[in-house]
Amino acid sequence: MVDPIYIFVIVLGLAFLLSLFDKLSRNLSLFLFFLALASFVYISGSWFISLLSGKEELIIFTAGFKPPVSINLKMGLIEAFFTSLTNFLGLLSAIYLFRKFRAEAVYSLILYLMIIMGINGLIMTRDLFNLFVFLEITSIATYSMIGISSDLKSLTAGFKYMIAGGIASVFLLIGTIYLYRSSGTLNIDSMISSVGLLTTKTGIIALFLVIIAIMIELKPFPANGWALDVYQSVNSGVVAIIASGISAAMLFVLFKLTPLMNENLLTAVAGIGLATFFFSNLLALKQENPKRLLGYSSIGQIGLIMTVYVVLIKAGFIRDSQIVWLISGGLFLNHFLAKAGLFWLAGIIKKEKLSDWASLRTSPILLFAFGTFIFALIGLPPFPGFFAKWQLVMTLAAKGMIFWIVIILLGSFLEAIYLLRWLGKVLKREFQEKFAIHFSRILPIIIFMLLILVLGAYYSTLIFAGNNLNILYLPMLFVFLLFILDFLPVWIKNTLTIAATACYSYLIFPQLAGYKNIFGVIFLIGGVLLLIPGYIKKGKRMGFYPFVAMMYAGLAGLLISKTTLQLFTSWEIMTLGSYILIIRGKKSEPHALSYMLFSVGGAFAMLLGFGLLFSVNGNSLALDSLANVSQAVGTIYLLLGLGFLTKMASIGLHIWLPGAHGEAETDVSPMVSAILLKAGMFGMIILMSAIHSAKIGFVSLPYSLGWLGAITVFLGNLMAIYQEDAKRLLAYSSVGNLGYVLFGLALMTHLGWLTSITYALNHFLFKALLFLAIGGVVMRVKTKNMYEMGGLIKKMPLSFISVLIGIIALSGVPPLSGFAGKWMIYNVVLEKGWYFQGLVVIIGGLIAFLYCFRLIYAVFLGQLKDNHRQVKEAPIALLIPQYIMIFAIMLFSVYPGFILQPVGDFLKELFPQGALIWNEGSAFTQFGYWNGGLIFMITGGIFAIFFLLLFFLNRKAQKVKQFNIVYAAERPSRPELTHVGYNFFAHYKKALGSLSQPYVTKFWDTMSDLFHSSGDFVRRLYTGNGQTYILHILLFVLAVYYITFGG
Amino acid sequence: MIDFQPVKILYALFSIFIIFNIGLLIQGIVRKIGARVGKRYGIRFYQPYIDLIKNYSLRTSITHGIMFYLGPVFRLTGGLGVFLFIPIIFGSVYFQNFSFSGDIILVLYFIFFGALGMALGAGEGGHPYSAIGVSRGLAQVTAAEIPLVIAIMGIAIQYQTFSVSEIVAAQQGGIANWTMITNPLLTILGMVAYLGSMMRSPFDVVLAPQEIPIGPPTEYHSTFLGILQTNRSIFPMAKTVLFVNIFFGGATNWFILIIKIFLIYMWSVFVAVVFPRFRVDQSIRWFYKYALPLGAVVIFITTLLF
Amino acid sequence: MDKKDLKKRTVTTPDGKKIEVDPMKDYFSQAKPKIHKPGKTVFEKFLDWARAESLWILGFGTGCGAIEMRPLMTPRFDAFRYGIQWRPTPRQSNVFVIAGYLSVKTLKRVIRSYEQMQGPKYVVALGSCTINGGMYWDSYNTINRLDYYLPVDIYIAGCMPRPESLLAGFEELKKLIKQGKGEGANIYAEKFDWYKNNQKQIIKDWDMPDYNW
Amino acid sequence: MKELIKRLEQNFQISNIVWQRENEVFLTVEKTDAVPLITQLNHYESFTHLVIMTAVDWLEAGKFQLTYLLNNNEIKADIGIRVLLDREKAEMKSIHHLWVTAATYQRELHEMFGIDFPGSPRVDEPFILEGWQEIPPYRRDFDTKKYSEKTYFPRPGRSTNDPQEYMKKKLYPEESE
Amino acid sequence: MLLITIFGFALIFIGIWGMLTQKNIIKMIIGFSIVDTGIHLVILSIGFRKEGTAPIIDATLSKAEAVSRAIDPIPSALVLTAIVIGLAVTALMLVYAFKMYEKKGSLQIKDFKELKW
Repeated sequence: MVDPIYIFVIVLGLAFLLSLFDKLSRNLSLFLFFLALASFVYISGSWFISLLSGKEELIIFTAGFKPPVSINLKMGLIEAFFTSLTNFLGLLSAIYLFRKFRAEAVYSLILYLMIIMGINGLIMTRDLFNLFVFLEITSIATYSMIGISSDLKSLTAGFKYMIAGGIASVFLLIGTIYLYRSSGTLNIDSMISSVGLLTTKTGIIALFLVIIAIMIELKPFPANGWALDVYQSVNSGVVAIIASGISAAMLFVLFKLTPLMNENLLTAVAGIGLATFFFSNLLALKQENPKRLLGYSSIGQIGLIMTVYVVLIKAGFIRDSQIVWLISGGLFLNHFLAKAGLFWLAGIIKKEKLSDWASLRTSPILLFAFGTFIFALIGLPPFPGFFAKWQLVMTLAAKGMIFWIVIILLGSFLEAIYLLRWLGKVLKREFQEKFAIHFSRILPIIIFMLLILVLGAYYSTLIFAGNNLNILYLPMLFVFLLFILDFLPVWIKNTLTIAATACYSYLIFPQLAGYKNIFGVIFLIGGVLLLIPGYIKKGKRMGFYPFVAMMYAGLAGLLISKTTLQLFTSWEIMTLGSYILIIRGKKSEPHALSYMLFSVGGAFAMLLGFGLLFSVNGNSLALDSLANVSQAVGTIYLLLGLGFLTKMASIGLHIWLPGAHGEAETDVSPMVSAILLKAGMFGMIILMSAIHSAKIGFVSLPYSLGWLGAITVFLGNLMAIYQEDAKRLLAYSSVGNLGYVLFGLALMTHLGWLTSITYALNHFLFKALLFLAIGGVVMRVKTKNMYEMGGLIKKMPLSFISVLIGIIALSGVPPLSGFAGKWMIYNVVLEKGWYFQGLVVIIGGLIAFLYCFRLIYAVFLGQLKDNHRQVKEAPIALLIPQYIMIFAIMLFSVYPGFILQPVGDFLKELFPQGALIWNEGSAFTQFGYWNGGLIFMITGGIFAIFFLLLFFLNRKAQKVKQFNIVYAAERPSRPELTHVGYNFFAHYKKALGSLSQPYVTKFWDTMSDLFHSSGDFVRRLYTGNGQTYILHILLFVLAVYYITFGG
Repeated sequence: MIDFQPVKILYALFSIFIIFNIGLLIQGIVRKIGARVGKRYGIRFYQPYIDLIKNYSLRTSITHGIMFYLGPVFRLTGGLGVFLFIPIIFGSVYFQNFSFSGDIILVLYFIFFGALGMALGAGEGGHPYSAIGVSRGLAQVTAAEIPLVIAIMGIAIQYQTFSVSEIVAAQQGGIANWTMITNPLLTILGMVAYLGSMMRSPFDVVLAPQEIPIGPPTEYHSTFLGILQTNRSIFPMAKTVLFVNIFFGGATNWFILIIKIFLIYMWSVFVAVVFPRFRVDQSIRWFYKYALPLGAVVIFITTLLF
Repeated sequence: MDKKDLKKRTVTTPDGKKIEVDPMKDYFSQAKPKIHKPGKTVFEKFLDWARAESLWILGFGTGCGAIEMRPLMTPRFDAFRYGIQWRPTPRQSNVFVIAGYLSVKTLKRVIRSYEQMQGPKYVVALGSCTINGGMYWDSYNTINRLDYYLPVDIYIAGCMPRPESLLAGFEELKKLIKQGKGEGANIYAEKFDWYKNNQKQIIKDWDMPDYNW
Repeated sequence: MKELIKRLEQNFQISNIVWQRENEVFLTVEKTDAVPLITQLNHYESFTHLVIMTAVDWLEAGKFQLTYLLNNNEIKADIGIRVLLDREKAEMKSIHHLWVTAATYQRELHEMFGIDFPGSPRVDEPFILEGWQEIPPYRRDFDTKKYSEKTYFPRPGRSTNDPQEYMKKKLYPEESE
Repeated sequence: MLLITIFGFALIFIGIWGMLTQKNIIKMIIGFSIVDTGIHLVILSIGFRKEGTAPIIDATLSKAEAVSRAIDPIPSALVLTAIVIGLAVTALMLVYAFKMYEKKGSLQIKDFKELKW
């Protein structure tokens, strides 16, 4: 085991030697340089490993004296961990900077080594003054490193940095000396043991000064303008060190000093961190420069880690207990790796605008790394940040610290906004030029990306400890496999995915019971069906299959999850997969963003809900505990409901849906519309089965959900009739349809649930059918505007039949299966006595006829356009699933009991009253009766008779062409002028007036404007003037002082 | 209730035959009455028969495509279906049609079957006027269905059943038991809905012969038109029978049924001659503005009373 | 109605292929009318009776004579009692009343509308103008003899004929139909080339298919 | 009204002033002056209504006489502007920018007389004569009877009577001898 | 030594005041140096003992007496380090000022506002 003191020895030695060796050969000095860095990694790494295996920690004494007289360094487990990390970062960043080092003078090598040494020292030292020295060493080396550059911007930034650092060191020095005066020692351990001596006023103020100096180094809001400038302008490799390495060291320093702090100071630190986290993210909203954006994000993350750590300690956790380690360590690692990686990426791309980063798409591996870092920062599974956030919320909730959770989630949401917007721009924007790729620059990024993935897996095992989760890991392994196999052509990957989904459903179906079977059918069998259209694509379709598999993995995970954690993880995995699927559409960027933001927002609401549940239910994660909540019932159910309703796109939360579903690719639209929406419903079923008589105030939750559902049906359908875009029309129709489902669930009766669940299945069938058929048409005619189509029945008769069956089933006209839903709605409304809600639902249902007709008319009937005269029928891969679904619809229409009976039997367990009574194919309620098969026969019989009759009578009828119409003795001139398609229901809009206005969209627009403009307003604080920044720092110190000690 | 026997098909055919003739005759008689009111001699009361025969006997026809065929078929199937799912004569074994296969909601939704099919056929014709007519028609039908839906809801609340037979049964025993007397507001609402569904003034902008030559069926001719005319004689009668059943105590024999059908039918005629035509957005707004609040009041009162 | 809409044009399909559209061929049926021989049975007699008793007139006021048709709907004349009524579209009408003079431009529309009616169909020509040009006999733009262009079943002379004579004319038409002589549609199909030749001779800018279905 | 004419005379060369009534006057102006004059009447003198625009074929003189009839609703007055154009290659500036309706008149005049109005919308499209191939029919050198007999299959046996002679003969047969 | 402490703090405040009010970068650096000096005085004043002696344990100062008589040696040691560091920082600042002037031709702090918001 090498003594860590050698790190300092090596650096000090090399500092002189390097410039000598450099005279001999640059390669030699570079070799020594990297050797040194590697040796640091080795030293700290070997210590870390041996300490892990139980070796005793090492205290290094200098100058032969024992503390407090001499300076001592400590190499404990945590120190070893931090030094390993930072040294590794140092090595990688040096590799990253290899080309720079080779080109520049040898001084930069020396300075670089000094920075790394300073960081090591900061972490290891146990002496306060020594801390100051190491801080100054690091800082001076960094200033010099920045100063080597001849770029004016980095010079300016460096100068501001120096001034700020100088002031911080002033405070540190004064604080240190007065601490020394109060406690008589400079050794931190001695101070901790004699903490009682620090209760004098001088001691407290001294401590405050030390802490505030460290805080300033950690860039608190608003005294952090200089840091942003540094992040923005300085070379990326160096910034990676500053943002990740030095910040890590300073965080560790703060961590070392926490035992000294009293309650007031702890609160102050937590508050500063929280404010920093929130405001950095708010201010970043309007940021257009990627590196400055990363700067804001870094500052925010540091604030978060600070807060979390301190809050946990305040909550009474031991400083190095496993839970604290898990949470703050997870957040820290997440930030450390992702931020360094992103800064490195920024150095490769070298673009000043977020949208110019689109050139990243030329390199799949870097794109993947970018995505990984972004998702890690947002806190999605399977990254450490997700698990840490989960554990954090659970822990804080258990301690009743709801306020902290709310602000942290709010800040995280703001962060998600700009990160996702960035990701969207990278994925979708045009780009002009490629960037140069050098192996030395990519290697560190890839290593960190892999590291973060491995850590994610490691964290998942930590958090999931105790659950047997092989079945959850299996699909994720497959996802990983698909990432590796992404270079294969589409048909192989498609076949693989279909096979895997089928196998997986075979695996988990035995575990499902009751209504979960229905969802199993929708999620998995439906999933297999909707993968078939994938064969229409040619080429490789990079980045599609892993995410499809991920979405299905998430959906399957929902089905088999037994704890809130499993549910939430699956939920987020599904969200992540579906986001990538949605954003693949041509014009999907803004819609995918709003989808994801609503999803993230909803997920945070759920997270909070689960946290509360965890706290009130005796720290139980079991999903079943949802049924017997003791306190805060309303809040928990409301939060969870909010989360699920977001995915279900209830009115008010629906604005993401039309764009997301409408702009998605041909085979993605049916997946997200027919399958993904049901995930929200699945969640609602879990929630609602837990609610039996929960009350919020005096309004019962199901009652309000009932109204919500009813209004959703009405408005969703109403908006659908005004759409010109066929796929958006279907998307709005989905909003309305899911309103039905919600209404049915809210009824909380046997029949209501039966309606809901069968309607969900039905919706899956007809909406997938419609989306596939319309998708096929759109694929052929290359437009989504219905008024640009028309007369396609002659060209695409099979698609026409699909749409015909689809709309009859959708509109609920007997004899097809949709009628079952309508019939049950009437019965259940009467049974429950919700007449007014019922009426709104039914009127909404009537409006559905309008868009149904418009869809089929404007696309397939009317006049065929000039340029569509040679359009071909949709590809067979699209038609096969359509006809399977038509078959299923027919089956369900003739034998409605086929589904209704088993679902009803299951529902009897939940709601024993009011089940359907079956008698020879007829269903009876206490009010009415209905026989699907018979109706089908009668209708079919009459239909067939008259059709044959008419056909016989007109057997000699002359077939004519499209312009052979009576046109008031004239002739039509052009098909596009003869086809009535645009603004088809203008009169309806006129009649309903203000009811047709998009109020919800306006509301969310205003909200978004509010956040963005307030962020934009506040960030004017950073004027760019170094002197103003000094003022900020001083005012900040004063303000914190007065707030902490009350003046 | 489920006792389907093949012989019922014969009974059903017989009642279709009767209602078909009633429909044609009532059309003729109403037009005759209208002429006499205007001091004209008017058509011969059997003129609808002749027109029908003539249309079936035309020698030529053209077709725009398969949906052009299916349109009238859908329409007639819709009309006949509505009729066949309603029990005609209370207490009669023979004239229950196929009402055992579904209740009043089936009838309510089957009304759309024809409308949708007709709309499709008209669309296949490719004529812009058809499309405009359909757009107006569907919009107005969905608005006019609002009072109908509410009325049926009210009926169901009042009698606690959706079964037409049971609703009729509950109204037996004198005029005092009719819904018309027991729940007059509900009946008014129902009759408003009836106006909306009869395609007569003021709600006949769908056809608008002078503006968009009779709207959806503008391209239909010969046999196609014949089928539509056949439907015109059955479908309104079927709807009227439904109203007789749910508001006016049903009928225990054909004679009473015919009288009641005639009287109810005349209601729409009376309104039609008094009120001029609504524009389509006016009629939609009318239903939302007056019929819907009236419906809410009716439901409220009905829940209070029953 | 622009003539250039009838010219061939090249359009780009969604796939980016160039295709040529010939509106005349692609948008209009080129089929010729067929002869539908009447049956010789009693049943046909019955059908003829029905056709005669249900005369649906195309509401197309071609000339000044249209003004004389309006009173037929009034209580004074009340043509409805004879089974006569007006329909707004040629598809559903059987009787085409040519109400007076026809300019070349109108004739074109008349031919189109006539051809869009379904057989058996009948033409009733009102006034001297349709017989020999009447007061427009020497006009540069008014046809002189309708029967050169359409098979006329009944001429009703006069300038203009009064509604009474119209009613008398319709009664004559009914008689003809009941006798099985109302076969104008078949005559038109039989002598189709002759009629077309005459029509094309005066309609110089013939811009429609030979038969407007 | 008289003052108005005086005002006009200051700016334009008006050759022939014909007073039909106190409030109706016809002026004959040069081809080049016509449109400016009309413009002034429209813009400054409140002659806001173009009543009609018509032409007369003076075959013998080899001229077309174009007449614009304008109306002022405020003072209830009409002014007719006459312009003489050469019959050969008759051409006149369009006034459709003043009145949209003028385009239709001009289209008709183009079709019936062959007077060209360059720049007038759709002036070349057929108006009521579709596919006309002869010289414009309102020109007096066009023989409409001959054209009709040649083209429209005249029915033989038609006799023509002068209404005055015919009625005299019919009502008072004794006097006519 | 209260006086020196006060004097030190006064220097610190003067220096900070200078840094805040002077627009010229050189003057700001001078302000920073004044602050540095002030701090050094403060540190020294902490360890100072009136009529104390140098903390060198030899014949004149026995080990036992050292605690009561000698001044605290640590602040003095610290000051040495602090002076060195202060020197380095000041020098670096001047280098920066030089380079910035080279680039922009100005020493006014408000001229260096390219990076903001």
